[in-house]
Amino acid sequence: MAIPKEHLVAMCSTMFKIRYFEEQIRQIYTEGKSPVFDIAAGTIPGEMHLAAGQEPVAVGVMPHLQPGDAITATHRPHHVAIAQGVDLNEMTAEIFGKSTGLGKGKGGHMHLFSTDPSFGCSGIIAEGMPTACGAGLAFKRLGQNNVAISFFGEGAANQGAFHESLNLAALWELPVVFICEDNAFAISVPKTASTAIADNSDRASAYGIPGVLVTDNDPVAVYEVAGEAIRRARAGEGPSLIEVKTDRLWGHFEGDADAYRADDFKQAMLDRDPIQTFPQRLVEEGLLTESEVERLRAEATEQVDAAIEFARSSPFPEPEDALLHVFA
Amino acid sequence: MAIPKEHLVAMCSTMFKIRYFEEQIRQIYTEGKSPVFDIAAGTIPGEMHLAAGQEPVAVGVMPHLQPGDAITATHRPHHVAIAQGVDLNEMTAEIFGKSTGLGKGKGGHMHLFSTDPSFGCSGIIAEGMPTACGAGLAFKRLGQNNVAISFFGEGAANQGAFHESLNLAALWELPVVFICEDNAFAISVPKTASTAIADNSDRASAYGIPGVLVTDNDPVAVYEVAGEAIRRARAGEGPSLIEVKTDRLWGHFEGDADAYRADDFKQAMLDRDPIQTFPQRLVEEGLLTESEVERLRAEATEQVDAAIEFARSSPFPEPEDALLHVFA
Amino acid sequence: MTTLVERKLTTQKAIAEAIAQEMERDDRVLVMGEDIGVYGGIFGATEGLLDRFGPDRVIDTPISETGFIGAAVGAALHGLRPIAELMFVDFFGVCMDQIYNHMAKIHYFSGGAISVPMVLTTAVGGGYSDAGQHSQTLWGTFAHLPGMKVVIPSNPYDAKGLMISAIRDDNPVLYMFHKGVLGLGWMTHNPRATGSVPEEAYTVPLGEAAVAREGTDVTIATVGLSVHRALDAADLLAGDGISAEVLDLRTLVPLDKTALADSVRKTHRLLVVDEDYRSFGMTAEVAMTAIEEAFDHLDAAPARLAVPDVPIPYSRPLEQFVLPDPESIAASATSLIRG
Amino acid sequence: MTTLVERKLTTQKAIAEAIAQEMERDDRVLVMGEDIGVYGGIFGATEGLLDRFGPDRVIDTPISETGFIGAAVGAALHGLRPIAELMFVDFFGVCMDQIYNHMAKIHYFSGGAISVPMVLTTAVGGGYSDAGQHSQTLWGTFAHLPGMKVVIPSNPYDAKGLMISAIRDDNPVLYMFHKGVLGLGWMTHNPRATGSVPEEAYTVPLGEAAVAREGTDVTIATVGLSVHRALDAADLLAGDGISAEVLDLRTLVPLDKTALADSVRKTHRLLVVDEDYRSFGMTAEVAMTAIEEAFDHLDAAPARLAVPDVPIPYSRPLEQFVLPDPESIAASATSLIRG
Ligand SMILES: Cc1ncc(C[n+]2csc(CCOP(=O)(O)OP(=O)(O)O)c2C)c(N)n1
Ligand SMILES: Cc1ncc(C[n+]2csc(CCOP(=O)(O)OP(=O)(O)O)c2C)c(N)n1
Ligand SMILES: [Mg+2]
Ligand SMILES: [Mg+2]
Repeated sequence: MAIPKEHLVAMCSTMFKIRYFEEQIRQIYTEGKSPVFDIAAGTIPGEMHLAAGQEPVAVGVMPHLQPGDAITATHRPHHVAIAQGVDLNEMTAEIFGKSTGLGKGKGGHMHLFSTDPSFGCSGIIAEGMPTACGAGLAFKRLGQNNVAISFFGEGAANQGAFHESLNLAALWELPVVFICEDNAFAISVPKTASTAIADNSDRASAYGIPGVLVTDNDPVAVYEVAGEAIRRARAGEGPSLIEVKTDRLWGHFEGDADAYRADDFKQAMLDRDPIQTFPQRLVEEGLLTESEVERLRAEATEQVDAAIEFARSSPFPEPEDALLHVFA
Repeated sequence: MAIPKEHLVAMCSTMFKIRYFEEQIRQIYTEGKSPVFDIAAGTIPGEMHLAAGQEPVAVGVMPHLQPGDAITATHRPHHVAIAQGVDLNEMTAEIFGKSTGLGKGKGGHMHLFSTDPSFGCSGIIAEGMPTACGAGLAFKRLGQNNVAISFFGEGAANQGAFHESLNLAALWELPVVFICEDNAFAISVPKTASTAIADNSDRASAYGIPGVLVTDNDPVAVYEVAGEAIRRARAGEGPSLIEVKTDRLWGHFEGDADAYRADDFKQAMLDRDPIQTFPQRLVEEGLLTESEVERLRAEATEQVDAAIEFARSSPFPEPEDALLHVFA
Repeated sequence: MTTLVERKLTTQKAIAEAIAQEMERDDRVLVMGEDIGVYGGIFGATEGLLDRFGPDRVIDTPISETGFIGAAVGAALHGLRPIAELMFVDFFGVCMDQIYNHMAKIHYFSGGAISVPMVLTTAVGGGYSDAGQHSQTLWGTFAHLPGMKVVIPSNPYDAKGLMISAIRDDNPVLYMFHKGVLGLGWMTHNPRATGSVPEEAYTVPLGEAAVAREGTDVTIATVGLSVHRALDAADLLAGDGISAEVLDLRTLVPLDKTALADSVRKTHRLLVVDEDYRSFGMTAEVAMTAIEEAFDHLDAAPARLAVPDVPIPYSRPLEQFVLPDPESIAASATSLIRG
Repeated sequence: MTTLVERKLTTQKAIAEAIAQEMERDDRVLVMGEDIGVYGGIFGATEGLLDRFGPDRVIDTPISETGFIGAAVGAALHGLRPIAELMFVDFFGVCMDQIYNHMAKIHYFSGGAISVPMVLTTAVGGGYSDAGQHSQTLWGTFAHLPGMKVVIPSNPYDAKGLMISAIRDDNPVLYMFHKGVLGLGWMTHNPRATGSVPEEAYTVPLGEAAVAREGTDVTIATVGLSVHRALDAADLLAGDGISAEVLDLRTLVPLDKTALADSVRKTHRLLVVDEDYRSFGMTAEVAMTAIEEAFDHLDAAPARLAVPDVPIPYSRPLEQFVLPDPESIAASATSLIRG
């Protein structure tokens, strides 16, 4: 492992931050929703897609990013946004629907937009991919040495926008890296019922670009593959497609009974949970001590708690503000 | 060549019919459009996409069809419709906008629909592909031993619907054959400026289905490849993707100055025009005599002339009929 | 007063039952869409169907709306009568071509020779903070484009009868169910989402509005969850001495102009309420229709209340501000009457 | 009376000139779309640009509308000011999600923090037998959905000024040019498609209607080619002693309510003419707006004339029957006035 220690530490600490964040949101999401669950009620209403288990995909990419790089993510965006360093206070406040949020409460958890770092997401499957191409086009045209990273689920790989985006990026040799988070399910539909082939990375050949499969839900494996793809993109060698086999530990959205996934499938995921295995490995390999791990965990907790406190104590927008910001 | 003689003869005679039809339409299209060209004027107004040069793709498929098989085609549909045996009188009358037309004058040349044989086309790029999947689904569900053939241009292969359709057909093992007519141009945009790889047949691997390239604009080559794909589909072995390198001899639509294609490119097409080379070859191989070829040509001419006469002498629909047929 | 114990169902169960009965009756009916199998539909419209009819007729699809809705069109052209589900209407942008250029136009293009007997079901509406890509109604968008019927049930009885009519119709029918009228356990409780539903199959004709509440002073015309809001508003108005008639349009295409005109001839005043965007949508169309059909009977210009022309915002106070509610409906009706 | 020789351009050349001048002025402007390079745009809107600005700024695309319009959105978010061309508006169904859920909403989702400065150009309209998938106007569809301005020039002068405004606007602007107003050599000759256009750059503000002809008896409000039809109708009406005012709305979003109300206050009668489908579209919206803004000044209910709710048919007699023309406009105006 020729990975600089600070990258390993950063990945580990970011994983802690993501997981703790998702756990907190999961908890807070239930506030005001009992004894009767009502999706419209509580501190955080609406749909909530959490990414616990998918941290490695996000944190493995992060150490390779440079200022000005752009990311587009999906309906399940928190892990990616946190890894990229989107302002945690503003992001959390947005999820709480507060006026201090990234979108002043207008966007919500599926519509987090930030300019610095450049982050965007969408609730429409695969539709973040074309905008990533556009970011890449702008970088190329403006002579910026930046890359755009597009995250999407394996379910998205059967949507037309996937195909159009891959072809466009390959054709125009855009600095874009496409990262498919394959958690084997699109809501209840298993990949075997949606995708005619086993691995989306094999679809790269339809565009003449590199396609790489990462079979382990492991930050280091992602780090290595993403590093090479980002290097290529930054060097003007064009886009790449990466598929990472990852795990969605919880339901598709909060409140999902998750009855469509077998118990042993779910148990197997818990058994290999990277939030346990990755720090363990760093300790085993002597890169971190147990107490350093605990410190990282504590720091992560502290930042997330502060962000949640910021969100909680922020005011709601004024109702009439709904009418603002349709046009610039 | 283990091809039954009657198939070769049928292919040849159908090619004559198609070419003569397209030539006649081309001629008639100019009626009422001089001295000043006005797309709205004349016997046949509107856009007109002719398929001269692409006959081999259509006729090579035809001998393998059985009653009940379905075809979807594109904005450039005549060659395919004629090869399938769509009623020539009604089709021609539709192109003339007459009440005796397939669609009583409502559809026009990009919207030819027939039930027996089952033919449909669309003016929207790649959007005939999903409906072909649906035909295949119906055949499968209803236990009909039929196949659906979807024709589309190489330009269509970069549209989302291509990807979704191929994946769906492969996933559900539908009896569908996808045939890409690669004439190297989408209006003025060369394939090299639209498609990240050289051959769309290579995209079949993204769906785990056979992909075959036919490099010659030759009915026999198409016949062989299409025969195997249709056999597979009919046998329940799933879909195939075929790309045929073919030639669009004329402009994208009538009136197109065609300035974007080099003179030598255009000359090379004329030099290898299958309407010359194919009958020649049949004569050389002793399968047809010169006089038999002439008889086929004459028969084709006669049928097309009769259809045009039918169309010319048919009445226009009553203006108020525009209000009919929105709902059944 | 009836002594029969009437069977009560939620709108969601009424829809699922209608589909099941038609699948039972007609082998050509099948259902396709995302999560409509094991999951039973995100909003339960296909609950129980997989178990009963198996995976050949209850088909989970990839997230390929153009692909599978187009496949439904193709299947409808070749002897089946498919029901395709677009999970949220908000996603129409990825597959609209199949819907409006193919599903809705092929019958016309063919000069009436070919029909496209299919139902496209879709969930609409907001009010639960699902933000700007999961909360729209968009029925105005579809009703504007020719060739598809547009059905919007507001209660369990209609939901079943309209669904059976839709499936039996030889035309493409867009069946838009508002999430708020379904009676889902995980949505805000809505007593009007449960009601008496006969067990046997029955139809509610497409193109007939229903008077949801009779009144004499003002007609409140609307669809979907806003029918419930209007009924609540009518209660408020009654307390204020105003007798409001609530007209549930039930289908926007065909639009029941007769019922609208009849109601307006009685009340002489019209308020059109809509959960779709205000401009270039339902409110102006219904208001103008009333003007065209019954101008001389109107004592005032029709009024309209709809979502202002802004995307649906996420945060609760913002979203509640843009949606019509009983109070704002009552206020609009009052000012229409009292000036 | 001026002695200056004024420069005449067709609308098509005025559009291409506007784009060229803005590309000259602002390096961030680029154009992308199908056949917009060597071909110069199927309708000539990008004529000459490839030679002048090269393939880095004039980019022919694959037939991937979701891909390249989405790329334009992404580029607009990252410092460019793209112009993307959707060849015919009829194709919106393959890419609407990028248009209405992304281009039009990102500014709102970001609470105003991020803007999407881009122009989406598209050809609209029929009348030349291009049938049901190549002849629609569909502006009602776009104007119904929040977050994008909708611009529809009817003449060369406006076309240039509106295009320059659109490019300089920090919002997404949908710029819809009717094929019939472009002055293309291969379309039916239209004298109004050629007119004086200043050489230097100038703007026509978005959101201001123009009185195309003054009159006192009736206001005919419309857009695009129907402005020309209305002007011809006004000639016919003048012969019949009726003085018609023709109001060219020019943009549907923003809609110039003031100009509409002003005109109606003068004429007391309104006829709205539209080449889009009649129901749930522009005619009802403009009519209701007039009612809301100037009810007391109306001597009669507003009337509307639009494409009936049928797909655009191919055959000439059928298509001519469904499109508004000077005669049908004059007849509608006459019956509005004389009953
Ligand atoms: C175009 C579109 N179709 C359907 C949906 C509904 N939907 C939301 S998430 C989801 C599953 C996505 O699966 P995947 O891409 O694998 O991402 P994951 O949820 O597993 O992270 C679906 C179908 C949508 N948002 N957009
Ligand atoms: C979705 C869509 N985009 C663009 C067009 C405009 N258009 C019509 S034909 C054509 C080129 C098609 O090229 P190809 O698929 O190669 O078919 P060919 O014309 O060569 O037969 C284009 C871009 C369209 N009809 N539909
Ligand atoms: Mg997934
Ligand atoms: Mg081609």
